[in-house]
This record gives sequence, structure tokens and C-alpha cells, in this order.
Amino acid sequence: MHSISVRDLTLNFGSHAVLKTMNLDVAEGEFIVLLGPSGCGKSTLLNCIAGLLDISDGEIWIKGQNVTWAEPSERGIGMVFQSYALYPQMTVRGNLSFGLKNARMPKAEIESRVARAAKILQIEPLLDRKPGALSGGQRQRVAIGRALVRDVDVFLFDEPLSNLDAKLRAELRVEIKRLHSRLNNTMVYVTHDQIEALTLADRIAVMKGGVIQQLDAPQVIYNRPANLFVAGFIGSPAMNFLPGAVVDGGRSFRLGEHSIALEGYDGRAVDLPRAILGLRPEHIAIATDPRPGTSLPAVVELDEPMGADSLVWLKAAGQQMSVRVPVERRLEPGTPVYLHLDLPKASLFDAATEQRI
Amino acid sequence: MHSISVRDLTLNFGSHAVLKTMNLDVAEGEFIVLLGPSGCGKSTLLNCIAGLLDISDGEIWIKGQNVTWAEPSERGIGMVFQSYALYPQMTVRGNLSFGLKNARMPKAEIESRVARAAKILQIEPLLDRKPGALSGGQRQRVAIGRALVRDVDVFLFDEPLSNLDAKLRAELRVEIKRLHSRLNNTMVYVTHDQIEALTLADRIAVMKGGVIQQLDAPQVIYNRPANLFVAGFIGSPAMNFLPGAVVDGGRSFRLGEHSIALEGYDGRAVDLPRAILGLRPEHIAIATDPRPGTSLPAVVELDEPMGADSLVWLKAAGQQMSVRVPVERRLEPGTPVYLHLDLPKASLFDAATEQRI
Amino acid sequence: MCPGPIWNSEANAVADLTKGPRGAKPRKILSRRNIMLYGILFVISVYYLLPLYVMVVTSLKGMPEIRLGNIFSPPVEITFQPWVKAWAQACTGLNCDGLSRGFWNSVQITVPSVILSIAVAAVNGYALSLWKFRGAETFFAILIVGAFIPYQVMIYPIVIILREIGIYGTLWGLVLVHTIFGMPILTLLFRNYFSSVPEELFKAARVDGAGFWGIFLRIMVPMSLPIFVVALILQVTGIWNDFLFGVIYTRPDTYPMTVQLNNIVNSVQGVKEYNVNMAATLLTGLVPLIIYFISGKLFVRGIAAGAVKG
Amino acid sequence: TDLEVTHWWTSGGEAAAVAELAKAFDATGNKWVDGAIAGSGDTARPIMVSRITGGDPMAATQFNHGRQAQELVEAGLMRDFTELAAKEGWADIVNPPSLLANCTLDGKIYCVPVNIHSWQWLWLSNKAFADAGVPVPTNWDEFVAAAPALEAKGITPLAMGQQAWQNAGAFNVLMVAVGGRDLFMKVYGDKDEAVAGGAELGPVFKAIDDARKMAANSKVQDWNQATNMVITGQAGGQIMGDWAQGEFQIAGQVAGTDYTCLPGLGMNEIISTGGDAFYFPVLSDPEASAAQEVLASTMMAQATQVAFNLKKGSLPVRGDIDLSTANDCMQKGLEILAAGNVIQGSDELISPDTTTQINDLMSEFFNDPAITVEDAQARFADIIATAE
Amino acid sequence: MSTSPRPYRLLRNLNAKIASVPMILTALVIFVGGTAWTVFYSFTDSKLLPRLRFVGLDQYERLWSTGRWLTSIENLLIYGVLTLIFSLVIGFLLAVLLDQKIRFEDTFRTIFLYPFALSFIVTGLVWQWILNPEFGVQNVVRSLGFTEFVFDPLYDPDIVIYGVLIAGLWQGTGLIMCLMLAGLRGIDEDIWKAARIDGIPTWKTYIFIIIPMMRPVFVTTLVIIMSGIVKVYDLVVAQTGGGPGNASEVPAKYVYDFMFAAQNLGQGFAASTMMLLSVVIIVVPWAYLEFGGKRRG
Ligand SMILES: Nc1ncnc2c1ncn2[C@@H]1O[C@H](COP(=O)(O)OP(=O)(O)OP(=O)(O)O)[C@@H](O)[C@H]1O
Ligand SMILES: Nc1ncnc2c1ncn2[C@@H]1O[C@H](COP(=O)(O)OP(=O)(O)OP(=O)(O)O)[C@@H](O)[C@H]1O
Ligand SMILES: [Mg+2]
Ligand SMILES: [Mg+2]
Repeated sequence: MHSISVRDLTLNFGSHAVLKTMNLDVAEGEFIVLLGPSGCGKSTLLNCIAGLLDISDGEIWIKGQNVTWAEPSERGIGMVFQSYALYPQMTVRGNLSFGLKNARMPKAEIESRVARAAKILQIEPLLDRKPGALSGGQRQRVAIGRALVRDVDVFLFDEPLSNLDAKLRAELRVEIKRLHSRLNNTMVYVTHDQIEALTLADRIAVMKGGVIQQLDAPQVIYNRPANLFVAGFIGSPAMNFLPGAVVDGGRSFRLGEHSIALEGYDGRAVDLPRAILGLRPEHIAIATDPRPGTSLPAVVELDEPMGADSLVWLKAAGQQMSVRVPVERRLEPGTPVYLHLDLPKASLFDAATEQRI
Repeated sequence: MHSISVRDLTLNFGSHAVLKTMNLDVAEGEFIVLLGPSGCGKSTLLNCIAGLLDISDGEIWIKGQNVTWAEPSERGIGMVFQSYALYPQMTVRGNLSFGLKNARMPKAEIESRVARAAKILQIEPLLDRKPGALSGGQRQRVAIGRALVRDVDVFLFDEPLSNLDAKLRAELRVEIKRLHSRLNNTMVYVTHDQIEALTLADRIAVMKGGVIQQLDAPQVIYNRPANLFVAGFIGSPAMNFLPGAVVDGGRSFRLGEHSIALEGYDGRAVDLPRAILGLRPEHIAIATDPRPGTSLPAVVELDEPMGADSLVWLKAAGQQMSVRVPVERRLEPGTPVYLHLDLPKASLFDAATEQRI
Repeated sequence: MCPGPIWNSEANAVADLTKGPRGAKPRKILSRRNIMLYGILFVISVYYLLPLYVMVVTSLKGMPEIRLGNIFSPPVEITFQPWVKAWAQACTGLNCDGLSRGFWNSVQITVPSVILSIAVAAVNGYALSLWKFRGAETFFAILIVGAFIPYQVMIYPIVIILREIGIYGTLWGLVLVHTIFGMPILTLLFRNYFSSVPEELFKAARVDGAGFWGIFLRIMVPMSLPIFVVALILQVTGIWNDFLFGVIYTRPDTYPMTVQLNNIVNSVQGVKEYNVNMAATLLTGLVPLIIYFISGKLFVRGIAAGAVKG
Repeated sequence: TDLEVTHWWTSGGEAAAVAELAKAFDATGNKWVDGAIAGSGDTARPIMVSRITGGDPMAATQFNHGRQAQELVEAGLMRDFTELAAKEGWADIVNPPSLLANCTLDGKIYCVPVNIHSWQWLWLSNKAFADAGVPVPTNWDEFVAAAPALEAKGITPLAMGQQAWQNAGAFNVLMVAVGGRDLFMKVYGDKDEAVAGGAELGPVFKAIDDARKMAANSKVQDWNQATNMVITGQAGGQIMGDWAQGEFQIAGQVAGTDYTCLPGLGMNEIISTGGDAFYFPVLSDPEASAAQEVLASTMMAQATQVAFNLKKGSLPVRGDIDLSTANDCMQKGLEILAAGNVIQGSDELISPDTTTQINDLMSEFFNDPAITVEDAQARFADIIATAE
Repeated sequence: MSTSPRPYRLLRNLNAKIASVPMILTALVIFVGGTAWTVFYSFTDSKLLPRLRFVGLDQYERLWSTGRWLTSIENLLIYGVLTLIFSLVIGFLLAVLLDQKIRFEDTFRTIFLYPFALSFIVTGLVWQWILNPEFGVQNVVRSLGFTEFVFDPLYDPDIVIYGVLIAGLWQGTGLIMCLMLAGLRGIDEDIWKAARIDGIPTWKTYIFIIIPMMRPVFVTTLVIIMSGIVKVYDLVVAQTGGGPGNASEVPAKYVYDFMFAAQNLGQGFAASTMMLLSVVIIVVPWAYLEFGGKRRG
């Protein structure tokens, strides 16, 4: 039984289709991250699952129940919003218990649940403060707590960290991950921060224009992106794209006057007049000597030290490329070098269909 | 002659001192980044330099002139804001020429300057659009253009990129760096994004509570932070701090029952009963065997893959530590390992004064 | 398994669990909620529309019909005579040219008063929100308290002040009075609105060398349409509808329309000519009503921007 | 020269009378600019006073003569017409002389009286009594006695507008009619608190209580609407000043056949000699000042007096004119005047402030049956005690 | 430009100060000066023209022993409290109704708002007409067969003030609704979503969550309503003229009548001063908190 199952979900705002016959199955206890550019429909999908939007077509199942028409509060879900949406005039305790009181739960039960959630989230000392007197991270926790006390199996998060500064974000990210491994309930998490997606997810659904482009484990998404969009969207600094042609029965990639042997590349071997070779900055090495077949001559343009690593910008075969090197290695602009490409880790795309080959 | 010279600057809001007797000299053509947590007074300092806030005490000199009480427009500065602050009802051309018109510059001159700036920033096709019809990156450029046309020597940036998504931010960061190397004017740049600070700055001023904690080149700040605050603030993931004692006439660091030889550490060699050893995640290696004197036994807790690298969280000597490893190396939680510490790159702090020793 | 969801608990108890609702949730147009909602709205609308209806209907009846019928019944015989009379014939004393005289006077009073009062208040609000100086808030607080002072209290001091400046009885005296009494609320609106304009915009303009007036005229005014609309509507209705100042601070040949209305309604020649009165009333209210109907949307938007973000 | 004249004469008869003044003035080559303010004197006076004190005076303005304008005169805001009066010999022609006396302050004449108004009239609808099948009463007591018969036919016995001055006016009329001249003078002239609270005034308060009961169903506002009730036979009668006559005239009714008038309510045939007067604020423009004099003498001229007062239904201020064209009721008034059965009006005796207080009292009394006669009298005595 | 000297305090922001001169003059000369003048002359026995003959507190003694003034105060209290309550309640309820994503929202909003465009004079006249027992509602209901039906609020001294209230609410609630609607629209939609997920019924969400969040809107609204209440004058004059008797008198009318009709300025000024006093007692602490304090530095 799937924890959440979205079947042929379609949602139109007026005549504008925001979600297009979408299917998504989430296993019990799985952590799914919805990733995609702004406006691609992530929040909309989440709201449909929560029952906050009436869908146009399709079905939604949660825990084996068809909840397509059920009220949000009946679906056994908890939701955490980007702005937290805490009730500002109630104390933290009030925020946590308001839903329970409303369900006419006995007082003692409410108290014990609030106490438990507060303990898990370490917000016991804050219970009598109002949200206005809390820091961003604390508010965040209260918002999670509101879902926690309701003892739901499915947690929905809509960009819960995007209002916070980088440091806090990193901390809370780890905290959410711990929470998940402790509670082990199903989580659907919307973000457009890649680091969050890559570190948190069991599986990532990369969306674009209301369609899921790829749904896979983070490492698969990172290393074997299904299409150009996913390849370009994931990874920072971004993947380098070299337009060229696959020749020699799929054994070589022709880039201007250079030819690169596709040795070790694990895709299908067919010729293609218009293809794109994708290589991540960390899969290129900078050397002073050429390596026959898998290297390109290049000229250093800019060297950006970023603490532990440096990002080196170069020009090779008329294309701008970026390469990641340890920070100790400083390269002067104008230095001619050779780029050694790690082809087993490269990705090849059909320029016409934009799909990986 | 310094380009900007801030002397004993104090600024109070009511009785609350936001900037405390601050001194800062910026050389001609230098790129200074002000970095610090929210509310530390970065924007306030920038506004003081620009003349948008009346200072409480001290002097501000720009290009050898005392401008402490000069109008903002008389100071020869240009400013770029976080929200761009473009005039919504004017076209891009109007935005660019507004300041010049105010200065009653001849029409022809205005036009040639606007054309030049538009060319440098590659926004010629946008000149007749209104800001509402521009993308984030384009607005950004117009905002820079507004400073550019005024031919000022000093550019002030207040978090110019923080409203943009990660991808665009990376691109514009490179663009600003290029712009600086082309124009070569003085730039003071406020951010709280470390990557920006590290990649852009000639020197970084790390601020906290209205006081500059350290003012140095990025690599110095990163590798030899002046105090605990700077060490903890810079670097993501953050530096690991191990509390212990310096013994043996400054030759060993005692951490519980473990003793670590301070071989190669270049600080002063004195004994200290309460000290803190700081080590960045990339300056620790994970091995299966111990290395006498400079290694610690540890147990893996969590493994966070982040694309190119993984962050491994471990417990060692009762402390939680993070270590950066290539993403290919997966470590199961619970695995016992040894951490090899790269002590020449470590930092030692006096726990009482929080200063580096 | 927990108890089944409520919507199929009885009727579909035996149904296959894989079947179930699909697609859009059915929404009955005539649901109980909708009937209640629109029913209540309709009833309330009747209460709000009734007076307008009565005015229109009555103004189209002849006097005999009014004396007989009830006020809600539609006119049997529609006559526009009352309108003609109200506009052009009704007498006050010796003047028998109805409201028409007052109309142009009202226009002449309203236009400069509205312009000046809005201009002054906009500048006030701008100075208060972006160019704070010591004491400004105190003056503003006094102004706000002033909004509560009944006009009657101020009539006499103002007569004296106007006499001393020597503009009593002139159009400018009246314009000044309207400007003064419009100032508190308008200043509040403008202040709140300008406070919500991003401060960075203001800073950018200062760096660009624009001064107090430059920023106001070139940057702030062009982006404040909604609040100007609100101010415009408030002032047009307020000044157009004003009676007290119009009668005290003008002279008969410049009486505004409301004073003429009062004269017509209160000049009873034997019996009250309700139909003429209603026509006169409608004619007087027409200008502000038209403005409301035209700019209602902007008004609501401006109110949201100026009043709520306080 | 254009002269702006403000007044509050806007009812049908009044407007017709003003037109006569304007016609006469326009005939002198000047122009009457009419500044009528509708409502009543209470609405109009503040406006007039504000304009005069505000330094933007009109050329002439109506006041009830007496004390309403006294302070304006004292402040030197009004023109002194002593010379003109001497030249035209007003002192000889104005009758009764008290009219001119009221315009005089420190020996100088500041206003032009234009008419004599008497309050003390009861107007009866012959039709109403015919409908009710009772004879037309000849005095107040008969009227009260006839009330039940009228009510039985659904006719309101006494028409009474809701405005306070009408209520108070009726009270003052009843005081003269029921109590007599001396009582009236003791109360308002001497401001004798003891009399005001004493038994002497008992019958007057009983009468006003009767009036209250008879007027219970009268829900009109303005006096001329009340008069209209009498004209149409919806009401039996109305206590109102002689200006009501103008309304009867406009409605084409004939005294004696369509309606009956009882001066002094048929009890004490005494009338008061209040009236309207015009004051002329000091103007800076010499041309306008000259025109003011023309207007003043036009108002006093014989022909104007006749034409004006015939329309207005009031009595002329000159003793030397022939009013044979006047109707039945007016003739009665003239006779009483000639007999010297006159009394000062309350406006001349008490300040506007006191008037307002009495207005308030009577207005409440008429509208709240819960106020007993005793309460009302006690409050009346308090007002007289502090009256000026 | 060489070293620029530190400018005088007074000259900084000079343009802003110059531009604020009208406001400062209005505040000082008109509001403070006029008020002080009024209070000052309330201790004299000025009649038609202001004059300096001091009589101490005589005018106040008389004021507080005058039935009409006491009635005015009582009426103002009744009218004020009820207007406050009903305006807020009705305005809020209408706003809630319009906030239900209904069709024709614009139409309904215009219907509720249009009376605000009409003056109180017009409002008073129309409602006088509708409430007139001979022509209006009473007559209509009677002609339907209920011959004993009585509805003549304007002619019954006990309830006349409620008749005025009906008209006042008709005129003013539209604006309140507008303000409330703007307030409702300004609330973060996520709050609604969170409440739905918590399973909180709509009405509870309004009462326990939304209304407390709308505090600033309520404050603004309160100012507008209260400043209208103190000033109520035209409506009463047009609708009832203060009658029947003095049953619908209000303080502003008392002031006006005594200053001008009764030619007793002193008394009018004393009544004005009492009105000012009540305004000050209500408003000053509030204005200080809301505007005068250090908020929004
Ligand atoms: N109520 C609405 N009416 C009409 N269109 C809407 C509505 N809500 C959202 N949309 C549209 O639906 C699309 C998807 O919106 P959604 O909020 O799901 O994007 P998102 O992926 O969450 O973006 P973000 O990262 O910016 O939150 C957008 O194009 C948006 O304009
Ligand atoms: N107008 C003001 N009145 C009073 N205090 C202020 C004002 N502006 C700023 N402050 C205070 O001054 C301190 C510094 O603010 P500043 O805006 O310079 O911070 P910052 O470093 O730019 O922070 P951020 O990264 O959030 O922009 C803060 O504590 C802030 O609360
Ligand atoms: Mg979203
Ligand atoms: Mg800042």
C-alpha cells in the first residue's frame, strides 16, 4: 500500500492547466522532495494532496483511502508552510493545541501530546511565548509541532526553510532529517534549494511546467539526469554543456575540430548529428599536458576561490566552462591548460529531444 | 589617499549604539565586502557612507574630501539596493538618466552616458521598457547602470543579489566581478552570503554587533580567522570546534583522554587550560587506521550527499564533527573510523578571550 | 484500518475500495450555503437600495399620486416635471431657478478645494513618512485629535481668522476651510501610504540627487495613484456634500448646490412637494454617486493601501 | 447699484410680499439681489451674524426687531439712519411709536421697521366645523369644547407645527389671551419669578395643556403646513400670527366665509406689536451706502407699505395710510391697533437666550405627554428667574 | 566642494520643514489656538459677540442643569455606543459575506458603499420620508391589512434616536465594510490553509484567528467611526430637527443652537469645551500610543 498515491491528477486554474495528468506514488516512510523552478506547480501539487485545492480530474489516495473529496482535516496529513502561518495572537501552546481542542480531545490527552511534541522539537521553554517573540528557527519548529501533535502519518512541507538565513537553514535541514529518521513517517517536501533536495530526499521529483521530469534517488538525478532540463537545473555550479555531434557509430563526440572518445560512457551508442555533452565541473581536471582522446585545450579566464574549493572559469573550444579545483591551486588568467574529461561520469543528450541518450 | 576613509564613526539610534567608533580605510580600486549576521550594522554603515543617515560622531572622507555632512548626491558615490529600488513608473532609460537630469547635465551628454552604460551592461534592447517588464537579473543590471552613468568612483552595494535564485546569483556574481576588473573603481559590498564574500572581495570585513571583527583578504579570513566568531561564521559547513587544553608548553592539545600533537601549527606556543581547536570539515580525512598523534577515533552518524561531495557527521571524543568527503565514498551510520587531522591548517583559540592564539 | 472516511461510510459500504470519488468535487450551485449566502446578501441589498428606490420613484410621481399611494409603489404615470422644476424652476425667495445656479457654484468650490486639500495633505503625508524631523509627529498627533473636533466648535474662531486675513466670504476662504478640515484624515491616509513605499526607493532617489520636491513630484506622486483616487473621492463627496461651511463662508450668489437643496426643501409653499424634493436630492447627490460608481474598484484598492497598512 | 438683501421669507405669502419690496426698490434704478435663506430665523440668523462679524456684510438684512441685533449695533457694525429718519419724519408717521423705539439705541435709529406682526390670532376652518356639525367657535373656550366633535370626524382639532418656536408662540399667545396684559407684563416685563410660578398662571397652563391634547395628532413640521391643514379642513384651527393670513390669501380663501379669524383668541383682544425690521450693515463702498438710504426710504414709503403688507398679511408701520382694501381680518387688526390695545412682543422683552429656553421647554412639553402641567410651570419659573 | 561644515540642526531637512508649515499652522493656529480661544471664552458671558466679561463657571453650571444638554449627552451615548457596535459588526459581517468568493462581488460592494457618497442631509431627508408614518413603512404595512401596526420612530420621543441610528448606519456601514474587506484580503492565505488542516470551522477561524489579526484595521475603523459620532449634526438636523421636543438632540446641535440661534456664545462655548474634553479623554491617550510614540522610528 502506498502512503500517498496521486493518479492522473489534473488541475486547471480557469483554462490554464497547472498540473497535467500527474502520477506519483510515495511509499510508506519515504521522504520525497519536489524540486523545480518557481511557478512549476510544486505548491499546487502539495495543496491538492492536502485537499486545499479542488482538483479538476484524477484521484488522490492516502494510506489506501480515496480522499479525493475529503476535507483537509480528515486526510491524516500535517502541513508546514513557508511563512509558518502560526496564529500570531496565541501562545505556542495555543498554536499546538488549537486543532486538538477543536476536535474535542480530552484535556489530558492534549497536554500529553503537546508535551511530547515540545520535547521532540526542544521547544518546551517556549510554550508560553507568542510567535512574535520567537526566532525564525523556533517558529519553524512550532509549525512542525502543529503537525506533530495531530499524530499524522503524512507531513507536507512547502519550502519550510526558504525564509531563513543560510546558517540556520543548514542546521534545520539536519534537524528535519533527524526528525524523519526518528518518526519515520512519509514526508513530501517542496523546495527550490538543491542542497536541501539532495541531502534530504529519498527520492527527488524534478518538476517543470506541471510535469514531473524525473523521479529518482538524488544520486541518480545528479549523475544520470534524464534530460537537459534536469541536468542543468541540478548541480551548483551548473553542469557544462558542450554542443557537438556523436560520430563513429557512437564512439566519438565531435566538438569543432576536436574529437573526444566516448570511452566508458554507458549510454546507447548511436550516431547523432546534434548532441550535447554534459560534464559537471568536478568531473574535469586541469593539467598542463594533453591526454589523447579525452582532453581539450583551454585558457583560464577567472579564478573564484570559495573557501575550500576554487571555481576556475575557462574557455575551451569556444565554450565557457567551469571547473572545480582545490583552493590551493591558483591559476592566473590567461594560462593555457588542458582539461581532462572524466567521460564515464558525463551525460550525453539528444539536442532535438533534450533527452539523455 | 584612501578612496573611503571612515574615522571613529559612531551611530546611535536613540540610545542604542549601532556602530561603535568604527574605523575603515578602503584603497582606491579595492573591493571590500562587509559580511556579518543580520542586524550587525552592515546596511547602517553603508548608509552612513552614502550620507543617507546622519552620523552621531566621527568623520567620513571620500577621495580626500571630508564629506561627513555632504548630501548623498555630492559624495561621488553610486548605490545599488537589494530590491533594486528602480523607479517603477519610469522606463529603464528614465531610471538611468534621472540622476543626471537632476544634476542638470546637457541632454547630449546624458544620452551618451546612458548609451555607454547600457552597452557595458548589455541592456540596450531594454531601454524603453519599464522595470515591471524586466527579469530579476535585468533589473539588477539597471540598478548597477544607475550608478554607472553617474561616473562615480565609489560603488556601494547593499545585498544586491539576495533576492535572486541560486543560479542567477552565481551568474551575476561573476558579472559583478568582471565589471569591477573592467572599471576598477572602489566597491563596498554588503552581503551575508559567504560564497559571494569569498569570491568577490579583495578584503572582507567581518562585522558583529557594530564592530569589525576582522578585516583581511578572504583566504586569510578563511584560513586564519582572528577569533571564534569569525571562524564559526565563515565556512559552510561550519568549522568543527573541539574544546580542550593546550599542554606541554604549547606542543600538544589535550582532548579528553586523547592527546593531539600541535605539529606544524603556526600560532604562539603557550599552555592554556581552556582552549578550542578549530578544524574545517575539508581538513579532516577519514581513514580506517589511526595515525599516531594526529588522529581521533570516531563513529559515523549520518552521511549527507550533496552532489559533488558528501558531508559525513561523526561523533569523536564526545563531540559532533562534520567531515567533507567525495560523494563516491559512502559511509554507513555506526561505522567506526579514524579521523586524520590536518593540523597545519587548524586554528587554536583561547576559550576565555575567544581570540586566536 | 482506521474507520473509513465519512463520505462513503454507509452508502458505499460494500463498494470496492479501489473505486471512489474521482475528479472535481461536485459543487451544487443551489447548496444550502449558497442559498443562505445569496439570500442574506439580497435582503441586505434591499435595505441599502430601498432609499434610492424611494427617491427615484417618488421623484417621478405627480403630487396627487404621492398623496394617495404609498411610497414604494411604482409611479402610475411617469412625469419628469419634478426634475425640471428642481433643476430650473423651484423658488427660494425671489430666485426661481432651482438647483442649476448652485451646480456651477458647487463645481467652482469643489474643484479648487479638492485640488488644494489633496495637494497639501499629500505633501504632509510625504514629509511625515519620509522626511521625519523632530516634532513632526507631535504636530501630526494634534492634527489627528483635530479630526475629532466637531466643526461647530471651530466656526467662530475661523470666522475671526478669515476676517483677520481678509478672505472671509471669498471663494478662497472656503477653499482654505475645506483644506483645513480635510487635512487630518487625508494626511493620515497619505502618511500610511507613503510609509509602505519601500524606503530604498527614497534612498536611491536621494543618491541620484533628487531633493525634497524632486522625489515627491517625480517618484512618489506617479506611483501613488490608488491613494490619490481615495483622497479624491473622499474630498469630492465631502466638499460637494458640505452644507455648513458652504452656507456660512459664502454669499448667496455663490451658494453651493447643497444650500440650494436646503432652500428648496425647506421653502414650503403650502404643501411639501415631495417629488420635487426627491428630484432635487437626487440631483445633488448625482455627482458623488457617479464618481463612486465609476471608481469603486480603485477606491477599494486605495483604501487597502492607505488605511489598512497603518 | 446692486444691493444684497438677506431674509428668511420663503413661504408662498412671504415671498410674494418680498417681491413687492424688490419691485419698488428696482424701480428706483437700483437692483435688489435676493439672499433668501430657507428654514426659519434660527437657520438664517447665524449665517447673517457670521457674515457681518466676518467682515463680509450684506447690504441689508432682516431681523425681528428687538434685541436680536442689539450687540451688532453696539459693536458699531450697523448704519445709523437718524438723519434720514429726521428728514423723512419717521417719528411722526410710525405707529405705534414703540416700533421706532425698538430701533433706537442711545437716541440713534438703526433700523427700518417694515411691518407689524401680531401673534395673537386663532385661525379657524369653517369647513372643518361644518363637517363636524358644530358652529364655528367664537373664542378659545368654545374651541376647546368643540374638539371632541372634530376628533370624532377624524379632524385634528388644533394644527401645530413641530418647531419649537411655534409651541412657545402658542403659549405666549394663550398667556395674553387667557391671563391678560398685566399678567404677561409681570412675567416677561418684570420677570417676576413668583408670578411665573404662582397660581395666576394656572389657567394659562391649563389652556396650553388643552392645546397639547388637541394637537396630539398634528405631525407636520412647518407653520405653513399647519396652516394648510386648516385651509384644507383637515384641522379645526391654528394659533398663529397674522402672517398666516398670506397663506389663506394665496389659497384663494375669503375671510369670514372660508375661514374665521379671532384676534386675541376671542378672549382679550390685545395684539402685540412686534414685527420685522431691516438693518443695514456699515459698508465701505460709498455708492452702496447711498443705495442703502434709497432702500430704507423705499421701505418706509406709503405705496410700498401698502403693497407689502397686503401680501404679507401684516399691518403697516405707518399710521397715515388707508387700508380700505384690506380684508376682514386685517381690518379687525387695524381697529385694535387704533384702539391702542397693544402690547410689546416677547422678542422685545426677553433675550434670545431666554426665548430659546422657553422654546425648548414648550417643545418638550408638547411632545412628551409625561410632562405634567406642574413640572412645566416649575421649569418655566426657573427660566424666568434667570431671564434677562 | 571641500569640507562641508556641520549644518545647523534647524536647517537640516529644511524643505520638509517648509513644506510642513501649512500642517504646523493648522495644528497650532486652528486646532490648538481655536480650541484654546473657545475654552477661554467659555468662562465669559458672551452673547451675540465674544466679549471679555468673566463669569467663572456659571456657564458650566447652567449647562449641566439644562435638560436639553443632558438629553443630548444621553443621546450621544446611546447613538455612539450603538453605532460603534453595529458599524463594526455589520461592516465586518458584510465584509465576510463578500469575502466568500461570491459572484457579483463588485455589484454588491457598490450597493453597500453608495450611501456613503450621499450627504447626511440627503440621508436624513430620505429616511425621514421612509419613516414617516403617513407615507412610509407604517402606511405600507397597514395597507397590507395590519391596521394596528405602529412604526413611527421619528415621532416617538423614546425611540427617535434609533430612527436616526438606522439612517446613520445605512450611510456609514459601507465604508466600514470596505475597510474590513481590505483587512481580510490582507491576511496571509496560509493562515486559512493551516486552519483548514487543523480542522477548524470557518466561523471559529474568523473569531479566534482572523479578528485578532486584524487589530490595526479595527483601530483605523474605530477612529473613523468615533470621529463621525462626535460630529453627528447634519443627520439629526435634516431628519428630525432635534425633535420631537428635544428627544433627538445631540451635543453638536446644542452648541450650534446656543452659539447662534440663542445668541449665547458663552453657553455654546461651554458646551463645546465639554465636547472637547470628552474627545481629549478618549483620543489623546490613544493618539499618543498610536502616532506620537516611538513606533516606526
Ligand atoms: N489561485 C491561482 N489562480 C491562477 N493561477 C494560479 C493560482 N495559484 C497558482 N497559479 C499558477 O499556477 C502555477 C503554479 O503555481 P505554484 O504556486 O504551484 O508554483 P510553485 O512551484 O509553488 O512556485 P514557487 O516556487 O514560486 O512557490 C503558476 O504559474 C501560478 O501562476
Ligand atoms: N531606523 C532605525 N531605528 C532604530 N534602529 C534601527 C534602525 N535601522 C536599523 N536599526 C537597528 O540597527 C541595527 C543594524 O541594522 P542594519 O540594517 O544595519 O543591519 P544589517 O547588518 O544590514 O542586517 P541585514 O543583514 O538584516 O540587512 C539593527 O539592530 C537594527 O535593529
Ligand atoms: Mg510555492
Ligand atoms: Mg541590511
